[in-house]
Order: sequence, then C-alpha cells, then structure tokens
Amino acid sequence: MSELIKKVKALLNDKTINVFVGYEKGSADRIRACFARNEAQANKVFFDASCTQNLAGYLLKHEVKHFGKLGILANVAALRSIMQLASEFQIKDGEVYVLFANPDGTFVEFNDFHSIEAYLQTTDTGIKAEEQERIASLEAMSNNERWLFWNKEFEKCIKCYACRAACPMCYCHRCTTDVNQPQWIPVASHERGNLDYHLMRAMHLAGRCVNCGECATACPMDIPLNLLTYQLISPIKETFGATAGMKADATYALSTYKPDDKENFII
Amino acid sequence: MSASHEHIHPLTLNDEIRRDTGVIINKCYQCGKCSAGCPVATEMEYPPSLVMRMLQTEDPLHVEKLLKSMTIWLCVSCEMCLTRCPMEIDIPSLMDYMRQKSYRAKKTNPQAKKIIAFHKSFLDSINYTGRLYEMGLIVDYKMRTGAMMQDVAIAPKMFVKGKLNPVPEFIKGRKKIAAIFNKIQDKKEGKL
Amino acid sequence: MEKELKILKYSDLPKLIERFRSQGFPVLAPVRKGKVVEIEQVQTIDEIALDVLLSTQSAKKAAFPKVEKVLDYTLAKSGVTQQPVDLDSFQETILFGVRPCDASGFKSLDAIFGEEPKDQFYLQKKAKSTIISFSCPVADEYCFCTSVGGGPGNTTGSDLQFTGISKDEILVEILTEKGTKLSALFADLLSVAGSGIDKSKFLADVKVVFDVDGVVKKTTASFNNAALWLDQSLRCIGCGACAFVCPTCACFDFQDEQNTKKGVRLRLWDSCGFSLFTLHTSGHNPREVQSQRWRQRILHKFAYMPEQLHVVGCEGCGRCSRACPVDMNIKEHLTSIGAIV
Amino acid sequence: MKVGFYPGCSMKGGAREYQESVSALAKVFDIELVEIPDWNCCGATAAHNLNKELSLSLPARIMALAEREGISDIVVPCAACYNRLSIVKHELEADKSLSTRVASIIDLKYEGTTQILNIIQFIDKYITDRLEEKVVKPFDYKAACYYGCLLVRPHSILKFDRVEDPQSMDVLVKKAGGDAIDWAYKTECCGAGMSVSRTDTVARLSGNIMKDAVDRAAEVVVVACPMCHSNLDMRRPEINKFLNEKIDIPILYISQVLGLAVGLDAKTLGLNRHMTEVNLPVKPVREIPVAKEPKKVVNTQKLEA
Amino acid sequence: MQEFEPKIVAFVCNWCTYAGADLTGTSRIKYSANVKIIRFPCTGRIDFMILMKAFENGADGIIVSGCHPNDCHYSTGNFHARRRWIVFRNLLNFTGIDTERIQFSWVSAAEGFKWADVVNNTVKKIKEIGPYENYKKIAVSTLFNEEGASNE
Amino acid sequence: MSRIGVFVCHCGENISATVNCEKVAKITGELKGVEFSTDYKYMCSDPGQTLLKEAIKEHKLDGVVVAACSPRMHEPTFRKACAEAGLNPFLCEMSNIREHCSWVHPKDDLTTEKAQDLVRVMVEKVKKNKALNSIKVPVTKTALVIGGGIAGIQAALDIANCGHKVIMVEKQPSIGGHMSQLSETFPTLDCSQCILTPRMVEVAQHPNITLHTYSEVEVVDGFIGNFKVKIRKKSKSLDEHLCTGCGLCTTKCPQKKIPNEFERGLGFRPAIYVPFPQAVPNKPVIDRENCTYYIKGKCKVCEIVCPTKAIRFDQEDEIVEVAVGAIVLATGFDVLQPDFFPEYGYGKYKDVIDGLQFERLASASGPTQGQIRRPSDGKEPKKIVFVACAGSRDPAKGIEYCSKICCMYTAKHAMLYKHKVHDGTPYVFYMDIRAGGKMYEEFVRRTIVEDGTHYVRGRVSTIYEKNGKLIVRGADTLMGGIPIEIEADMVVLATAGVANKGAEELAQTVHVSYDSYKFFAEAHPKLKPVETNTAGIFLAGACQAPKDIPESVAAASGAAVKVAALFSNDELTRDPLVALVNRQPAPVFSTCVGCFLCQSVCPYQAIEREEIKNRNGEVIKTLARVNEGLCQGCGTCVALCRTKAIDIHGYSNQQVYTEIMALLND
Repeated sequence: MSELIKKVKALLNDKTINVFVGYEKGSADRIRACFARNEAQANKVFFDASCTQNLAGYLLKHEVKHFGKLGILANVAALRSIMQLASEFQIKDGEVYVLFANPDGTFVEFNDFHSIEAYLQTTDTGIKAEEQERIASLEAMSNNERWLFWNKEFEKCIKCYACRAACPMCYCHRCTTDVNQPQWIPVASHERGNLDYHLMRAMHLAGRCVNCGECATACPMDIPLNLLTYQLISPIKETFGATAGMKADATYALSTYKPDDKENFII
Repeated sequence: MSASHEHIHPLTLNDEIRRDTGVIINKCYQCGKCSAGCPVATEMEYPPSLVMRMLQTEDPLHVEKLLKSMTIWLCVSCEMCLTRCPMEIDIPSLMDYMRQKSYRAKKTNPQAKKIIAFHKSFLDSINYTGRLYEMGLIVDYKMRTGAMMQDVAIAPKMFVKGKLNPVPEFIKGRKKIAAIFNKIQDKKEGKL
Repeated sequence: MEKELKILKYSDLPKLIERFRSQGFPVLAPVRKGKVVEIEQVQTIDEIALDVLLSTQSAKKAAFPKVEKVLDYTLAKSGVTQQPVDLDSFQETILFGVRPCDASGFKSLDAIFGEEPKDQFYLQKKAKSTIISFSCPVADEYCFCTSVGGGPGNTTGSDLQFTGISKDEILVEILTEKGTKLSALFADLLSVAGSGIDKSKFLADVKVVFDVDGVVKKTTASFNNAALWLDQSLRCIGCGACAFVCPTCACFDFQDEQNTKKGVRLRLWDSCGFSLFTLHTSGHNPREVQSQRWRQRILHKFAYMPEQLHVVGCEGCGRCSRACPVDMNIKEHLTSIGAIV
Repeated sequence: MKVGFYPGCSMKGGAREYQESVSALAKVFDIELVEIPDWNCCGATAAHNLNKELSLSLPARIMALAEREGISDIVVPCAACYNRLSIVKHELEADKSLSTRVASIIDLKYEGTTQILNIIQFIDKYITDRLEEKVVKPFDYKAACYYGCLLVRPHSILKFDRVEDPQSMDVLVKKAGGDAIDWAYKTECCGAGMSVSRTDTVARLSGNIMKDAVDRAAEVVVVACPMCHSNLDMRRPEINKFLNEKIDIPILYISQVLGLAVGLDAKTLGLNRHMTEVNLPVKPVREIPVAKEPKKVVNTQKLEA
Repeated sequence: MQEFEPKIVAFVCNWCTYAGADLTGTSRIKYSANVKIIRFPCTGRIDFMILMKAFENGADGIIVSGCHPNDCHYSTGNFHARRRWIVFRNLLNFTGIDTERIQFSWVSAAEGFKWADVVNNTVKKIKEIGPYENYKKIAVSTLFNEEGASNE
Repeated sequence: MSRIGVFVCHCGENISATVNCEKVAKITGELKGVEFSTDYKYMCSDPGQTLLKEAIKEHKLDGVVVAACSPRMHEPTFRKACAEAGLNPFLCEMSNIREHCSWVHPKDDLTTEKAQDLVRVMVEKVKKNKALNSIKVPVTKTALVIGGGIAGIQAALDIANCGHKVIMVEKQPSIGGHMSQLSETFPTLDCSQCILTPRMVEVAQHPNITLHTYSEVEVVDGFIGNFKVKIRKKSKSLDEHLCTGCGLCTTKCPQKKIPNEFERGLGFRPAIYVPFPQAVPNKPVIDRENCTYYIKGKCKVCEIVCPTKAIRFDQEDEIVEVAVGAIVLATGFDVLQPDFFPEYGYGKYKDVIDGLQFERLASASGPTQGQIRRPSDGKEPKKIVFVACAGSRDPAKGIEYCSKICCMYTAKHAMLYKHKVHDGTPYVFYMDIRAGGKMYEEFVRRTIVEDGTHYVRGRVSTIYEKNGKLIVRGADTLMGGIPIEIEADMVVLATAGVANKGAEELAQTVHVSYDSYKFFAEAHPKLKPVETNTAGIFLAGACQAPKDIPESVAAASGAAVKVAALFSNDELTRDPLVALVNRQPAPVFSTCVGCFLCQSVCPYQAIEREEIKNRNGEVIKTLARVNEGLCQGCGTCVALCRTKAIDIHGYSNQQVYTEIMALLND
C-alpha cells in the first residue's frame, strides 16, 4: 500500500497532477473518495478489494476540476466511464492521469486513451452473474407481473436523485427532469413521476451505461435501478454491435444506424 | 361505427376468380406473351391472351363461350405462360378453375369428352386402388370413350417390356382414400 | 401536564393496533421493505418492524409528505377556477413505533411551519397526529442525539413513549393530553407501573461528541471559511438523499400538473443540495458550487435556525449519513467544526 | 444414409425402369431409399383439372404419411409428382386454414415438415460430390437434356434451377463424361397427360422436341420425368409419322445415364424396357483420369434386352 | 353496455404516413375514427417521451408511423427512429408496459390502403385487449379527483 | 390570453356531408383563447380568404386555425392570407378535417367529434406557436452541373449565358453522353452528332464554364447558396496542357483489343484512347486497367511516340474543391442489361442486340460506317425483328414503368433499317405505341405506311437460334392471340431505360432523395418537376426518369432558369422551421452540455461546435449550434438531446406536448 501512497506523493510533488482522486477509509467500515492535494492527504490514500466505487464522476465535478490537472485511481468501470465521457467530449486525452488498480494490488499507469482502449479489450466488461439472473427472472415474468414489480420498487422512490448524482454519465447541467417548458417529467415523486423519471433515465443511458452499478448502490431506498439499464446492454450489443465505454472515439449506438438494422415489430 | 372498405356489390365472376385463385383478371394488359409461348395455342379456339380478354369483358356470352370451349381442356398446365407473363398472372390456375366450373355446370365441350373421361378414369382408379392402375385406367377409359381400338398395337409390346401390370396394386389404406373422395364437396354433390 | 407511567404487556400490542384500527385511525409505523424501512400505514402489528434501529425515512411524512396536493383548478374560457383542498378533511392519525428523534424532529418543523404566515397544511396534519414513540435500546455509530440535546429516551414531541423494560413488559409514558386521550382506548390493557423503574437502564448509550453551543457559534463564524466547506464537501455529489430522509428538513417546491382543462398544485420536497435550488431566472446562481450548498445545509441547521427560531435544526438521528451514497458523515463534520480553534 | 422415397404410380408401371435405375444408382452410393409406406397416387393432372380439394388432399396424405415415419427428405423422381407435392406443400404453407381443412379431409396430422426433392436435387444433395470419382465408363455421347415443364415451373414455388435454359441436368451429364448440347426445346412441353386423350397433339409437341434435338446432332435425349419419357419414347411411331422421318435416338432417364457411367449394366438399369431400342453407337475408349485401377473395358455398348 | 371506444393517437411523419393518410382520404377508404393523427416532420423527431405522455393522458393505443427504410425525406431520420424504438420497446417490455398497444409501421405516401389497414387493425386489437387500465391508474387525470386532496 | 380565430371549411360538401361544420365551429368557439369562430363553404376561395383576413383585423386575432383539407394542400394559401392581413404566417395552423376525417368516416356524431378534437389540438398548438421570420442566407453565384450529356450541356450553357459561372463535371473522358452515340434522331432524322457537337464545343470554349472531364463528385457539403464540393479529377496519365490531341499515341498503342464502350462492344479501342473522334476535350486518357504498362510494368510506347512528351504515368488523382450556390444533376440514364430475359438469348446469340448497339450500327461514324451488318458474320440482315418493351412494363423480370422513349426509337430504327436495306423486312413487336409528341405519331405512321414495317401487336415469348436464323416466337393479339414465328437474321431489343449504376450512391453523396427505381426524385411530380427535396439542387434530363432529347433539353433549361432565379438575389430566404440550440444568459450560456451526440444523427451536418470564451480568450464551454442554412428541420436531434437543449420551430416540445394533451383530453 505504501507503494500507492509513494506514487501519489511523487505525482503531486513533481506536479504531474494537482489532485489525486482515490479512496480512503470512511465511517463504519465504509470506503469513500478522497482528494489528495498534499502529502498529508496522500497518506490517507488506501486501496483494497472493497474499493469498488466508480470515481470517474468526480472528474467532471466543477470544484475538483478547478484544482487543475487530475489524477484518478480507476477500476474497470471508471476506465470505461472515462472512455465513454471522452467519446462525448467531456474529457480530453491527456487531461487526466489514470492509475489503474489491479485486483491483485498492483497498479498500471495509462498514458493515453489508446492504451486504456487496448486494456479494456482484455477485460471482462459484462454484468455480474447475479444481475444477469435477476434480469432473467424478471424477463421470465408475465408483463403484468413485471409492471407490478416495478410499481412496487418505484413506489419507494423519493426523487432524491442520488442515482443521477452518482452516475458518471448523468453529467447534464440541466436534466430533463429539470426542464419545465414543457414539464416532460413530473417533478412530483408519485407513481407516474417516478416511472417517467426512471424510464427517461434508462433511455438516456441506453448505449451509454458502463454497468458500474453506482445508481443502485447510491439509492437510499434500495431500488435495483441498475437492472433497467443493464437489461438494455445485451440487446444493444446484439442488435447494433455496440458496447458503451470501450473506445474514446466511439459512435453512440442511438445516433448511428445501419440500413439493415433488424427488428420484427414494425409493419 | 367504423365501416371498413368492404364490397357491397354481389361478387362478379372476376371477383370470384380473384377470391378462389388469386388471379386478378384485369392485371392482364394483353401483351400476348402467353399465347406466343403456349405449346397448344394453335389448337385452341381462344389462345390464353384471348381468354384473359374475354374474361375482362365480364360479358356473360364470352364466359359462356369459354366454359363450353375446348380451350380450357387443351391447356396442358405446362406453365410456360405463367413463367413468362410480365404480370405473373397464374393462367394455369385460372384454367383449372374454368375447367372445374365448366365441369360442375355440366357445360363441357363434347370434344373434351375424351380428356374428361381420361381424368375421370384416372381418379376412379385412384379411388378404387389408391394408386393409378394403368391397365385398368386404359380399359376404363376405353369403356367410357368407346375408343376400343386406340393404342391396341402398343399394349402387347408394353406388356413384354414389363410396363403393364396385369393386376392392380391395392394400397392398404385404400378405404382411407375412398374416405377422402367422400369428403370432397363435389363428391357429396354427386358431381365427381 | 404531569406524565403518567403505566405498564403494557408486549403480548397486548396486537390488540392495541386492532383498537386503533377499529376506531378508524390510520396507523403509520415502520415497515420493512427489503433493506429499507419505510413509515407506512399498517393494518396489524405483524407488519410493523419494531426491532429496527431506525426507519430509513423519518416520520415527518405524517405531516409533511413528499407529495401533497394544495389546490385543484379548472381552466375555462371564463378564467381559472380554484378549488382549495379542504383542511378539515385530514384524518386523525397515529404514528406508532417511531423513535424519539423522529418525534422531537417535529419540534423543528413546528417552528418552521408555525412561523407567520402559518402553514395550515402542516399544522392541521400535525394537530391530528398522535405520536407513540419507542425509546432506543440500541444505537449505532451514526447516532449523536445526545450531542444535540436529545437522547434515546427523549420524550420531546411524543404523546406517548414506550420503553421495553423486560421481555414481556413495556413501560408506557403518557406525556400529553393527546396521549391521555389515546391511552383511554386501551386503558384496560394498562396496569399501574411500580415506582422506581429506572428507564435509563433500558436505553442505549449514546456518547456526546461535541458541544452543540460551541458548534453553533463556530458555524456562524465560519461563513467565509471557503476552504473548510470545500474540504468537507469535495465528496458530495449534490443529491437530495440527506434532506429527504432528514426529520427536520422542510424545504419544498410547488409544481402544477395539468392538462389543457384541469390542473392541480402540488407541494413537493426539495433540497438545498440540488444545484438548481437557488438558480435564478437571470441565470445567476448565488450558490453556484456544491461547497456553498453544503455550507447552506450546515448553517441552516446550526446557525440560522438557532438564531431565528431558537431551535437547532438537527436531532442527531444520523439518517443523512447512513443514506449518503458517498459517506458524507455529518457527525464527523460537525465534530471537526467544533474542534476549530 | 436413408432417404424417403415416393415412386409414384408410373414408376410401378410404365416407368418401371426409372425406379430400377434410381434404386440401382442409390445402391452404388450406399443410399437406402425408404418407400413411404402405403403411399397413394398424387392425383396428377386429373385431380387439379377436376377438383381442387382433391388435388390438395392426395399429395397432403403422402407427405403426412412421410411425416408420421419421421422422414425429412422425400425424393420424388417423377417430375409431375414432384411438381404436385411441391405446389401443395407451398399452398398449405401459405394458407393455414386450408391446411387445417385438408388435414381433416385426410384425417392425418399434417405439419409440412418434409422436404420435397426432385431427382436432380436428390442427386446433387447425396451423390454429386462423389459422382466423378465413381465414373468408370464415361457416358461419351452428345446428349440433349430435356427438362420439360414440371421440373422447373413455376419457378416462384419450386425455386429450382433457371427457368429458362436450365443447366442442372447438363452439369450432371457433363460430370458423367457426356456432352450436353445447347438446344432450344429444353423446357418446351411434350404434351404431358394428353398422351392418351389427344395423341396427335402429343405427336406434334414431342415431334418438335425430337426434331430440334436430332437437328443439333444429339445422340440421346435425357429426361427426368416418366411422362416426358413415355411421350418421347412410346409415342415415337406417332412422332415419326408427324415428322415424316425416322428418328431412332433413345430417351434415357438421368438415373440411367449416371448408372451407365458408374458401370451399372443395361439390364439393371432397365434399358431393355424402352420402347425405342437403346442402340448407342460405340465410342473409342477414353482415358479415365481418376480410375485407380484398370477396369475391364467393355468394347461394345450395343445393349440388348 | 356501450362498446369500448379506445383512444388512439398516431404520431406520423409529414412526408410519408401523413401523406399516405391524405391518400386514404382522397381514395375515400374508410377507417375507424378512434385514431387521431399528430404530425411530425419525421419519425426521427418523435421522442420516446412523447409516447409516455400519450399513455399518461389516457391513450389506450399508439401508432407510430413513418417512411419506409431508405425512403426518409431526410434520408436517415427513420433509421434513427427505428433504433430508438428497438431499444425503447425493450425497455417498455422490461418495465411491464404493454408494447402490444404501440403499433409501429412504415406507411408510404402511396399506401393509402395500408394506412387504413394499420388503423383498423390497431383499433381492432386495442378493442380486444381493452382499456389500458394499468396506466390509467397512474394517469394525470387521477390527480383531479373531485373529493379533493389525496395526499401521497 | 390568446385571441385565436377558428375557421371551419365545408369544402363544398366534401367536409359538410359527414361533419357538422356549424357545430364544430360553435363548440370550438367555446374553447379557452378562441376569440372568433365561424364556418364557411369554401375557405380557400377568394371570399373565404377575405373572410379570414377581415376577421384577423376585426378581432385582432393572434392565431388562426383553419379546419379544412390537408395542410399539405393549402397551408401555404392560408399562411399567405394571414401574412396579408398582418398576422405572422407561422401563427396559422390547419386542422385536417377532410382527408383525415370527413372523407374516411361515415356521417355520424363520432366524425363530428373527431373534427372537434382535431380543431382543438390545433387551437392548443397555435397558442404555443411563435412568430417566425424567414431565414436569409448568402448565395455563391456559381453552379455545379454534374453530367455532361445533352441535359448537362444545355443547363450549363443556359446558366453560363445568364452570366453566371458554371462548373461541369463529367465522369467519362468526353462530354456528349448518350446523345453522342446516337445515329439520327426522331422525328426529324437529324444527325445526332451534327446537332450535338457544336454545343459540346461551345461548352468547352465558354468563358463562364469550367469543364472537368474524367471526374467525379466525391463530397457535397453545405446548403442552398453555399455548397462546398470536392471533385475527384481522375488521372488521365496525361499533361493536358502539353497534349495537342494529335492522336499518334492512340494509333501506336499495342493494346488494341479492348471492347469499345462507346461502340457498345461492337468495336475495339486501344488502352490510350479518345472515346470518339469528336470528343470534347479531344485528348486521350490511359485506361489503367487495360494498359500494358500499368499491368506489367513495361511498354510506354505512347510516351516514346508522343511528340510533346505529354504522357505522365505517375500522375495522381487530383481533388478540386469548389464553392457553388446551386447544383444541377444531369447524370442521365442507362439501358437495362438485357440478360435478365434469358428467353431472348441476349449474350448467347450474337445477333440479338440492344437498341444502343443498333444506333452504333446505323451511325455513319460507327463500327460499320453506317452499314447495317449483323455482328455474327457481318452479313446484311434481310429480316430483322425489333422487340419493344424489352424489360419495360414488366414487373416480373424487368421494370414496372414504361421507358417512354423506346416506341419512338424503335420506329426510327425500323425506318433507318428500311432506308439502308431496301429489300429488307422489318418487324416490330409492340404492345402499345406511345407516340405522344410533336410529329411523333406522324413519324410512326410513316414507318408503317411508307416504309412498310410490319407492326405486330404482341410480345415475343422466346428467341432461339436454328440453322443460322433466329427463330422469334411471338403472338399476334390483334388476330386473337395466335402464335406466329419469324425466322429473322437479327433481333434488336428495345431495352428499358433505367437509372444510372451509380445513381443511388450519388444521391446519397449530394443528399437528394430517389425513387424505388433509383431515379432522382423531384420535389413535386407536377409543380416542382425540376426541383429536388434538397433546396438548391435541381434535376435535368433522364436522371429523373427516361426522357427523350427534347424533353431533356426542356428540363435542363427549366433547371437552368431555377438556378438563374436563385442567383438573381444576393441572398435568399428560407423556411424557418429549423432546429435551434437554446441560449441562456451567462454563466449558463445554454443547457447544452456539449456531448455532441446530436452531431452524428444530423443528415445535413448542420450541427456545428461553438466555443464560448471568457475575456481572456479561454474556452469555457463548447456548445452545439445549428447552422440554420443547413438544417432542413427533420428534428432527429431534438428527439435525441437529453437536456432538451435543442428544439425545433414548428414542432417544438411545447407544441407537441400540448397537442397530445389537447387530443386526449376533450
């Protein structure tokens, strides 16, 4: 671990970066983000297998960016987020120093987006088996059962927008929910407001979601929001051959097309 | 409340043909390619393109002529017309239809007697044995037509060459075949 | 009024709920929903999760729900016709099994909504709520009620408070008129409590971690300490989870929902943590960055409310810290403010 | 290898040699032809001339029986039967209510799962790959491949070969060592089922076919249909009378041509049964490029019964 | 009992389906009056939220129709729309929304008959499956109960 | 509060027969914001429009809904009327209660209710309409003409003679197109070359015309008045400035057996060649696919013999970028390869040829110097059969439409044949003779009456060769369809005229739409026959549909006038129904977050990047911006934009949203 701290200190000292976004130990066995700007703060930087939070969202946070050159300790989800954000012109190559944490505790430095792309080709970017199972069990239900399932889940929603705030892809300054002429998405957290909001969010993440799971983790009401976007990953891959967050210059699945895209429901 | 586009007039013959065979008579623009390619057009009183034209008129007189014509029986269903028709009109199906209509209406051309007799003998053979019994067919055909001397010379040679079975082959399920015949509407109406 | 002490058998709790229900009172109580605990209407005791440390959401929804209609209106050629909600239509409701911090949270809300012009929606609903709190036998590291003047057996805001004193028995404190009135419904189930029951023996031990008056002073003085607020809030992602689970947060928004003919005006929760909370029509946003919003949240509770309403806007329940997706721990932050020299 | 087999009535009678040659050829290539048990006549022209339901029901019964036996491919060497079965399969596929009605008439379950193969499709699927290596006696003749009507038409349903100037049989003849000539009557009608009822028509149509073949120096006409065969072969006297000349070239089934090439003898192939004697001229022996060991060379191909 | 008359909204593009529906009219082909058209420049313009709004305002069925692939007036709008509908339909299915009630179609300016068929078939189907009760329970109009407030 | 006027049209009885128009006007008059409502027998008539205009003035209307026919029919009419009454035309909307209501539903209450619904929707929409002003864009007064056939030549000359610059791009080494291949032209029998070549020379010498032959258009960006075009000038392996066109290289080239495209394969040409003697420019190109040097690396005979040393083997393609204000597509047509009719034996029998080949045979400059000789043995055919509609009007194997020109050229062929082979017998198999043109019918009659051509009304079923003759089997439908057989020496198929091979690709490059036959689509079949749906791009000649020479020339002049009219103003106005990215005061600037996912959906590359800079010139935000000159208003970006930062005039989010609400809440 001292290796990591040493590395962060070196980066800060030689001004490669001004701030390092990493992990530190938080309250009640939790791990949380830290923003090391000096040696003392760097000493708190920590990493182990429990550090699963996707820190990439912080790269777009105004006050974090304000420090200058950023460094980040990334996991696979964060790497993919960086790729996706790059493809949406939110991060430029060379703007961010990326240190990748291997599960075995070793670290890899990525100098450019190209090397991240190459690395991602070799990793498992699929969704976890348990989530696949949950999706499969939902798909096995009747339509009405699914309706009732999500009704119950969305009923809990309090529209705190933690899912949106935690999602690295939800970087819009003004979300559709905040658009009020017309008010496409009801602000109220009633059944319709909640359904509209979550459908809208899932659609806006379709083809962009890098399955980091932050939305579901963030939800104080424990709604399995990640399933909504995860469910769309394989159809998009199968039908359009697109996977989000794999290339810095990728084309968004829903802003391109093939003349012979297959579907079976348009008469 | 929603009246959809349905026919309110009684069906014309051409409507019926369209319903039963899918052939749209008015698709024909009289290019004549069917007649040009038809192997038996020279023997027909109305070559196929003329048949189409006559039907297009919807004139009962023309229809009557067709039903009583030799033309419809001369068609050998070789499908050359359909193959080359630019509008892909299925004239062979139309001919089948006209034959069946003529036959049911008992308007068949007297000269077609031999052809029909042959077909009937053929079907009888199937009805009786389940398969075609060629010898029986010929005998039956001759009985029907009275053409006793036709092909007499050829039969012994065929027999020698093993081409004529002296006894019919009966299939086990020939009652089933008979049942099929019995279920056919025409049979019920005594028209077959 | 003088509080009365009674004893109730655990085994009579089902009957209690039955009584309330048979009288037509809706009963709101903590209900387990997977990993979260909601405050919801219940029909029987079995639905109630009495063993949980704390419900995920606070009890404030009884008087200040997340969505609340305040007006119906009709759009016609002749103009707009309004049909206000009938304030008398609210039902007498029993809040059952909530924690002392939930009950005392209403103190802050009363202060906020009781300011002129008085908020009749809240006040009427609150007036029709009777609160039966359960004192806390356990606490966790997020709890800091004792640091803000509360405690696991604090009775502020409760009409009745139940404390488990043995496997079978509950000590019932009848604290208010409303409590008395309600307890009459189950007087037959109550027995007289012997004197000398030491309630504190049955309560959780929650350590005081900071001096609230000191924190209030230092908070007020730190308005311009930008580095402090930035340092504390770098992690904050600006969601509203903290505010929406908070028993004292009272910010709200009005939204109209309508079609071309009819509409309703709704009151909805809002949060000062949202970036658009203070966005002006001009495009100017006085709290442009998250650190300013975080400062607002802390100052509102620990500077402005004490100054203007004479209450601290925090009950130390720690819900905000538990709900925070990025581990913003308010206890920790307040402690560090308290430690400023 | 097992393949379903529907001989049809004529192969039990007038075209017995067709069945014999197909069976013999199949045997050479280790293919077991499983005759559909208790098959019935397809109804031929007669049925669809006189009654549509009947024309659908008879073939449907055949296919339903095959389905019951679990047969997936049915080889139907008779082009007329092949045509009827294929069309019925197509019509029943297109119209589910019709399919239901027919199923009730034949009182059998009909799914439409069987694949109907004509003789050439059968050869292409099961034999062609191994054909050239088995050729021991190249069929070194100028052959006019005659497809007739029912093998290739209607193209929209059968989807077999080119509808004008088809080539599949020509290719087989070439593989058997023969020379398939280019001629104009490949798909002209021979008169089909009019053989008995309008012999003069048949004589004219078949006569034109034979005339063109002979004019283009064909030594043999190759067919894949018992009806074509009987019109071109059995009606030869009438044909010659119509043409006023003597045409004596033989009419062979494609199975017989291939059979000869792979070394089967005339009798096995039923060449003796043709009405027009099969007198193929003797040709100088050609080198067989793939023959592994020298075969006994038969230096006469005069074949007699 | 009165027959259920479904409310069906059709979102169509100006160049093909709207013109096709014009042709239906010009050809005097009759169809059901349940369907009412809202015109868009292109199917590419039709945001998925528009469909949600239709259900929320009480629609029992929706038709979305535009130019056949390769025939888009703007050359590619319908291709993008098609991708959008493929994904959206997946999502709706997954959340238990009745995609049977949304009929997507390509109707060209020349297909007056097809438009009538699309409308009539959709009306028939929606009549068979009945009003969209699930969605009506959460529709905008549920807020407007005469009794006054229904808090929460 | 809005002041909307509702005008319900009876359309004679077209609407009022099934819709109770009075009731619709009355009920919708009660809607909120409706100030005035009425019904009238013919809203589009002069009195109807006057009624509308007066109501606008009298009631101070700020929005108008006309409930009548399809807006595709009369929206311009009523918007214009509103403008005349001082109301911004974009505050006028139409409810389609005719095509979408009265004509498709029976007379009953539901139909009237539907009409009310449709009007209500538009009333609500129009409340959200905004007054819009037309967009003005500058015009580059140079035209690009793609294709150098007779249509392109005519268009280029007409535009150039109006004083505007023209850039002409021709794919082949020479301009001239199909017309240069023709022998004589109907109905006058003018020599085609004689009338064409002067015009070709005129193009080459015109001071306003820049000619790029052996060139293709690769990229078209921009919009009406402001196109940017990249032209690939394929290497001719020749320095054109040095070449004098002496032709020595072409005679010395050892490679001589390349089928000559210009002669439709009836002759040969060398690898370095001029397509035909009168070519413009009359300078050779090296066909690299067939040149020995390019294939084997040795030869260079042409380089050795060239007196001016003009051969450049290493010359590369050149990309020329030009700015133009308008584009004329004149890429012409192709003839259907006749091998789709195997029964006619084209390709199998040498003496079955197509019409263009016959033109070459009949042409004095052709492979036989105008003698009619059959390709197989060079003999003069004594009996010749012309088959009309070879592929046309044949949905089964050819094309569905009538190719229009074949009747006439077939008649011409028969006549030319008869003029050259006096003892010959021409037959024409035809289905209908379509000779609707000035002197056309007379011409056909002459062919039949004076020249004794046998016209047989029927189609040919099959053609086969026997003993050196082509047996043509047809039928005479005027004789009741009896089959006939003709033993011909030669057969000429009048093959269908079809779209050019590269038409689809070119359409996509220049962003115009095309029909199912791949012919370029006009904006309106009757009233905008030379415009395309892409503003500023026009059609001339047979790239739109088969056309004969006079028609092609007329269309070309039509297109030229459209271009000239466009160039007559320094700037032009456009329909303002375009998308826009919202702008807000600093520090927000716009709700656009600059993800630019909208960029790739835009079919017109209309979305640009706009950098917002602070006072120090540093970029603080990058936003999308819609180039309203390029935007055609499809709105695909609007549907894609997550933050709703893009909206579109005329179909705005507000308008659409309110329409849905109004429609479903009666």
